[in-house]
Amino acid sequence: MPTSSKKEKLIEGVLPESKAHELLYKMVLTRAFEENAEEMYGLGKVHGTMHLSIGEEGVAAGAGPALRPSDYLLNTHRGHGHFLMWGGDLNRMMAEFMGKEAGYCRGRGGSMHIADVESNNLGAQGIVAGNLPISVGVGLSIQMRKTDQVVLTLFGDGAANEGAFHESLNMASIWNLPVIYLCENNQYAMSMAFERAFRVEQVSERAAAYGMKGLTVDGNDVIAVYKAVSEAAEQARKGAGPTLIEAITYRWKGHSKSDRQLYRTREEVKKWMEKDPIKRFAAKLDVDEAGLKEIEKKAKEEIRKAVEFADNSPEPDVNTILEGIYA
Amino acid sequence: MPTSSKKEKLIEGVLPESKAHELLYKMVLTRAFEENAEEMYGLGKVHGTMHLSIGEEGVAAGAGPALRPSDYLLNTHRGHGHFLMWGGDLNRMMAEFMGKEAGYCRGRGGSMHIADVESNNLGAQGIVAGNLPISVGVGLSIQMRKTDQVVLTLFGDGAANEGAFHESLNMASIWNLPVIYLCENNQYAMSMAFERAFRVEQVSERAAAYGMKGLTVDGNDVIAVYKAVSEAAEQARKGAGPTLIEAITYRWKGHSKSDRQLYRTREEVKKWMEKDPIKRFAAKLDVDEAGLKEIEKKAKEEIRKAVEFADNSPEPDVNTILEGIYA
Amino acid sequence: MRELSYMEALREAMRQAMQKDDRVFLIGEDIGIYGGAFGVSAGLLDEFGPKRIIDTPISEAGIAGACIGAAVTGMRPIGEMQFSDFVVIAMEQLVMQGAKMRFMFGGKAEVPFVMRLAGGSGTGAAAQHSESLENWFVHVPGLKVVMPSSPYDAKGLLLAAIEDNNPIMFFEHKVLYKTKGPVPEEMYTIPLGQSHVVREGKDLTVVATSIMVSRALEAAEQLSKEGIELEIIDPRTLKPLDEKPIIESVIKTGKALIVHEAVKTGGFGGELTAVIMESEAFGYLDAPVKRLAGLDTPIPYNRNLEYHAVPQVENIVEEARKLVKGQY
Amino acid sequence: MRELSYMEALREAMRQAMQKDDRVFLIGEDIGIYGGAFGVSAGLLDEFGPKRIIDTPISEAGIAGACIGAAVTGMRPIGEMQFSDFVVIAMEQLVMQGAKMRFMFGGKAEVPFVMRLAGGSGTGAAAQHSESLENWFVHVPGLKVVMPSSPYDAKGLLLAAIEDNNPIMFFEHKVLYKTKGPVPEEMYTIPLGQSHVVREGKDLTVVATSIMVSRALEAAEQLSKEGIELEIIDPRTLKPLDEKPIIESVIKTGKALIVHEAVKTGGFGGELTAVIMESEAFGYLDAPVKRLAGLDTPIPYNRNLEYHAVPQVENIVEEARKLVKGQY
Ligand SMILES: Cc1ncc(C[n+]2csc(CCOP(=O)(O)OP(=O)(O)O)c2C)c(N)n1
Ligand SMILES: Cc1ncc(C[n+]2csc(CCOP(=O)(O)OP(=O)(O)O)c2C)c(N)n1
Ligand SMILES: [Mg+2]
Ligand SMILES: [Mg+2]
Repeated sequence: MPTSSKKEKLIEGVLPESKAHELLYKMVLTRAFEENAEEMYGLGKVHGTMHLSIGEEGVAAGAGPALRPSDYLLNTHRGHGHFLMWGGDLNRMMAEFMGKEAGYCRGRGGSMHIADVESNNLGAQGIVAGNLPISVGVGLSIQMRKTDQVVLTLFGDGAANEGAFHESLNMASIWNLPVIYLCENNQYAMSMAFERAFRVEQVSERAAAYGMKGLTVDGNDVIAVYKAVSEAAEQARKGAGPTLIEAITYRWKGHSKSDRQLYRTREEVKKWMEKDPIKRFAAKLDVDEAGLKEIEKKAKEEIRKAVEFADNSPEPDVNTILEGIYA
Repeated sequence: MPTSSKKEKLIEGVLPESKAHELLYKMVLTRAFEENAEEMYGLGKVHGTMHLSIGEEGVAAGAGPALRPSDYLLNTHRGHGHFLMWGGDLNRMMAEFMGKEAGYCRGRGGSMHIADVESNNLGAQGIVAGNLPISVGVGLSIQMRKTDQVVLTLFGDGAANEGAFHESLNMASIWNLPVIYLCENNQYAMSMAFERAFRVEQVSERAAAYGMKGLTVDGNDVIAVYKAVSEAAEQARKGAGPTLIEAITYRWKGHSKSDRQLYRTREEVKKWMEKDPIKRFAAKLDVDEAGLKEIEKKAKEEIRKAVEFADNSPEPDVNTILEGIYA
Repeated sequence: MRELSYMEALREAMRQAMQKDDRVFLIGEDIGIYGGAFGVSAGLLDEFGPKRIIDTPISEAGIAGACIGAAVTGMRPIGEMQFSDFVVIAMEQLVMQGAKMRFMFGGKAEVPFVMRLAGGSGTGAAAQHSESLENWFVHVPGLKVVMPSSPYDAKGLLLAAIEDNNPIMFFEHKVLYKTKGPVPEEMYTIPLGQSHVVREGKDLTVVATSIMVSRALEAAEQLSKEGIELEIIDPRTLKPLDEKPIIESVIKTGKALIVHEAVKTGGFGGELTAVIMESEAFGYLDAPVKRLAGLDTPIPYNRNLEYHAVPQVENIVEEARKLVKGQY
Repeated sequence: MRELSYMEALREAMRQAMQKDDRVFLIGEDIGIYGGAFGVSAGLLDEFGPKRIIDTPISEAGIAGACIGAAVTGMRPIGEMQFSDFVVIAMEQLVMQGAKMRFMFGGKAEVPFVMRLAGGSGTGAAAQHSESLENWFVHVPGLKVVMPSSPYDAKGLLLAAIEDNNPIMFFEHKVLYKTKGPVPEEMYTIPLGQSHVVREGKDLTVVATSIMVSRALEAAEQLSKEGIELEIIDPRTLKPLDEKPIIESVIKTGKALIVHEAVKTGGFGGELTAVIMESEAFGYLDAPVKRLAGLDTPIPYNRNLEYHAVPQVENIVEEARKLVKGQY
């Protein structure tokens, strides 16, 4: 989706440069959001739990721009980045995170359930693989309504061992549904290392069990993800059915708030921190350290303002507690 | 398992001839049981439903003798043959089928739940794929008790699209459990043709998704099934983990009592009736038509006596209705 | 009026809804050429084609997910669990996704689908094909639970369920499928959340659901000969429950018997007892509210045991008589 | 006596059971090196190794199946659902297989396993991580349902559950994990099916489960200052339910309030109401039995809404006071 009409430089021949810079900013913004989230959690300003995608921002940055505003998103518990890439408004997102009435879900959902049905963002997910069967229905609905939409369904490596994964991929495949299954393989499901939970080398090998196209890409390479999702979307729009894309990446932080990370070594984490998707994408765009600092500053300021917005938003009125359950 | 100690002729180099004749008899007995079952159903002598394996007897005949009495069986809804091959007593089986107190399950289970825990026969199954997760536990238990038992888990092609299939095979594979997954692919799940429900050619292709060995055999060829299950059992006993075996066969009768069979042609059924596993195995054993007639006569007589036994058995006492729920 | 079977009434409701609204479609196992395990959807494939009468692999979670995903993006699916028992595989989708989606998203999504489930015992189908699990769903905010007891109600309630903008669990009874009754040809709806006083009487309020309604009616005929007049109320929708007619009836009769097929312990009868207890009817109770329900056992295969595992007409007669005569 | 937290009491029960009996093992998600999402199994991997503390893939149906299959072949597994909500994925295995296996096989199988589930709200975990689903399982013949409310009960009930030869749903409460109380060092069991009179009082019987027991106790202290004395009973096992102490108490006080966290409609409170109603206590009731339970809503994320979605001490005080004063 070129963002300007005049001929613009394309990064790796596919992504308009201005769009790429926008993505870089959103990656930085995602990280700033999550760093701030962690801090607020530490200060007791938010409760519950949260799942940080720091280190994995490349996947969302590549996937989001490959799709159209009319497409659908089914997100995961680790989905702040995808939410922003899908065009989510930072203020309302922050308000939701802080449980405020101005939040996307009126403070009822929080980080794990944030959604924006109006923009076809069908929500984050608290149940591992819970979104996978739903994507069958979204795909069917697109097919029946005869639009050229697609649905992007995100999930982790751990989710690929739930029965729901199996039923969903099979149904999407036999019916040629326009679903893009994007597995963020960050190599752990909480404390469960990929090698302990799988006897295949790659999640994408499982596509064959459904006669589906499967491929693995470097999830820390924005352009690689962008290309894979674009291609899958094109196939899906043509009626050629679903694709299973596995994006290899790594989570820098603990699984959630209370993770002591005994299941991996500091060295392993350090090794992956050297493959920072933000630095990598910045380098590709010839943004130097000073340039990145500038962007970070801007992002942090936007975060600060969002916190201010959320802080000033009212709590939901207790008298509305039974609202929004039934239509 | 040779049944006599002196050197005996081996069919296809693997199966002792006397054992083979015993199997042939049991195949005929299975069919006689089911033909009689259908008749009794028509006469209102039994109620509920039943699932006939007529035309599929080769699978049970090949699988049963490949295992030991100390092994475990997890059967399906279409499991009369496996029950007999596992050494089930015809009288008590018939009594169960007729809901009598003398039945294996005191008349509580019926055809769909017939079990004999004492002989490690952990029961037929009313929930498609419901036995698959259980086999993980049986496998774990064998591993923890350090015996050289294995568990034979049966299921249909339709079951391979349940989420339970996925979770079970993955867990068995990553832990190297001694499970033999034997899929009876009779090409239909009720009215659902295999090609409509799968985008792979063979169920066994799915083994790869779990890093498991998978193979497809002719399910109407007793010896082929016997060899495959024997080999899988040997591997499992050695600690080499599970195998997925797909046995291709065909159900001659409707799915259950009320099936008008609009989903397939008479010609297709006829074509498969020409591949009768009983006739085929008889031919291999040089049993001619007259010989087969003789066997059938004997089987029918045994069935008649079993019906007599069951007819003379009392109904469960209504006062015992709350028995057997809790230990 | 023309008579239809319960099954035909359901089929007609689906046919008319599909004719009227392109967004309505059917999805489930063997609902196409097979016509459904009990024949409810027979003939619909011919009329609407495989794009609207969708046969699925054996994947109950997938069926539920298909309904949810299609519903939230503008369609109005009718899903089927071939036997209500199989809903155990779809619980995550129905309870964690379908039921809660609107709420979790701040009241901003609509998830209009109907899940039809063939429930109940009486066909010799044994422990895994005879469950009555409706109270599980009564316990789930976000779902509605409907249980028609007659062909007339079956059609009217199903049409109302299809029109409703919420996820609805629609429990049919296998043994009712062939029972007949008057059913108007035109489309009509019976509002969800409207109890039905099926029979008026002064001596005892009987609240019965699904197949127990006809059994209660039979019991009432017998007792009438003894001069005992039962008032029979069918809630029809268990959730939302229309309490008023029940409470008013108990105020009138001073006594109540609750009859359902599901296992007694933890069942809907407890809910009804509490609803009566917490209402103004409490002050009018001449006797304890009693529950007559399924025994605390899985359904046995044996015909005789199966019969005795759930309330039958003679049990209702006996319990009702005892209550009216003050023998409890 | 030595004090332990609820979590430590559970851990000690598991440790001692595993030391004593080789057949006992643990299976679940992240129970090994991670020590369980809430830390309940912390340290057990070091002591017993990965063959007895088995980390699984994210496959809840598989976990349940692993328990059932191992149990029926001679082991005594303790499974874990990381959050009780995730049991929605394991319903088929638990309800259709584990619960019914013995019955379907004519009373000839034993399926001794314990499924531990971390339930309840109060941690900001929102709608998919805060459920209280115990009444679903109360409604399933073949299962037992246990809900400890204190560290002492947690250890004694868990040891009893591990010794029991049936499948047991063992509901723990997340918010109780860190609460402390006296716990003997030696192994001891609290028989399943024994209600506990936690506090004696003459004015009102309060039947409370899980975390509501301590809230009821707090409420009782406050009301005591007003001269109102609550009698508090904790059933501890919801199934089988020990009705006698409850009935006797209601006969004494003439009034009952039932308090649970789970959603009111379709919940265990209805069952308890009916049990009281159907007992001889009916004749002694001076007031209707009342239920104070979770609102009919999924649990909201917002802290304040979450707080108000389930009964708190002040709600118990208020309801109890009203009942005692005849204001209902
Ligand atoms: C059905 C279910 N089981 C378990 C959990 C608890 N849980 C939340 S996230 C998670 C790990 C998920 O791993 P993966 O799918 O790889 O995603 P990641 O967290 O690595 O992004 C677990 C076990 C859950 N939320 N839902
Ligand atoms: C979970 C579940 N879904 C649906 C059914 C209904 N049903 C019983 S057998 C069957 C077909 C099974 O097909 P397959 O696994 O191929 O075995 P086959 O009957 O062909 O031997 C169906 C749909 C069931 N018993 N359980
Ligand atoms: Mg992961
Ligand atoms: Mg089949």
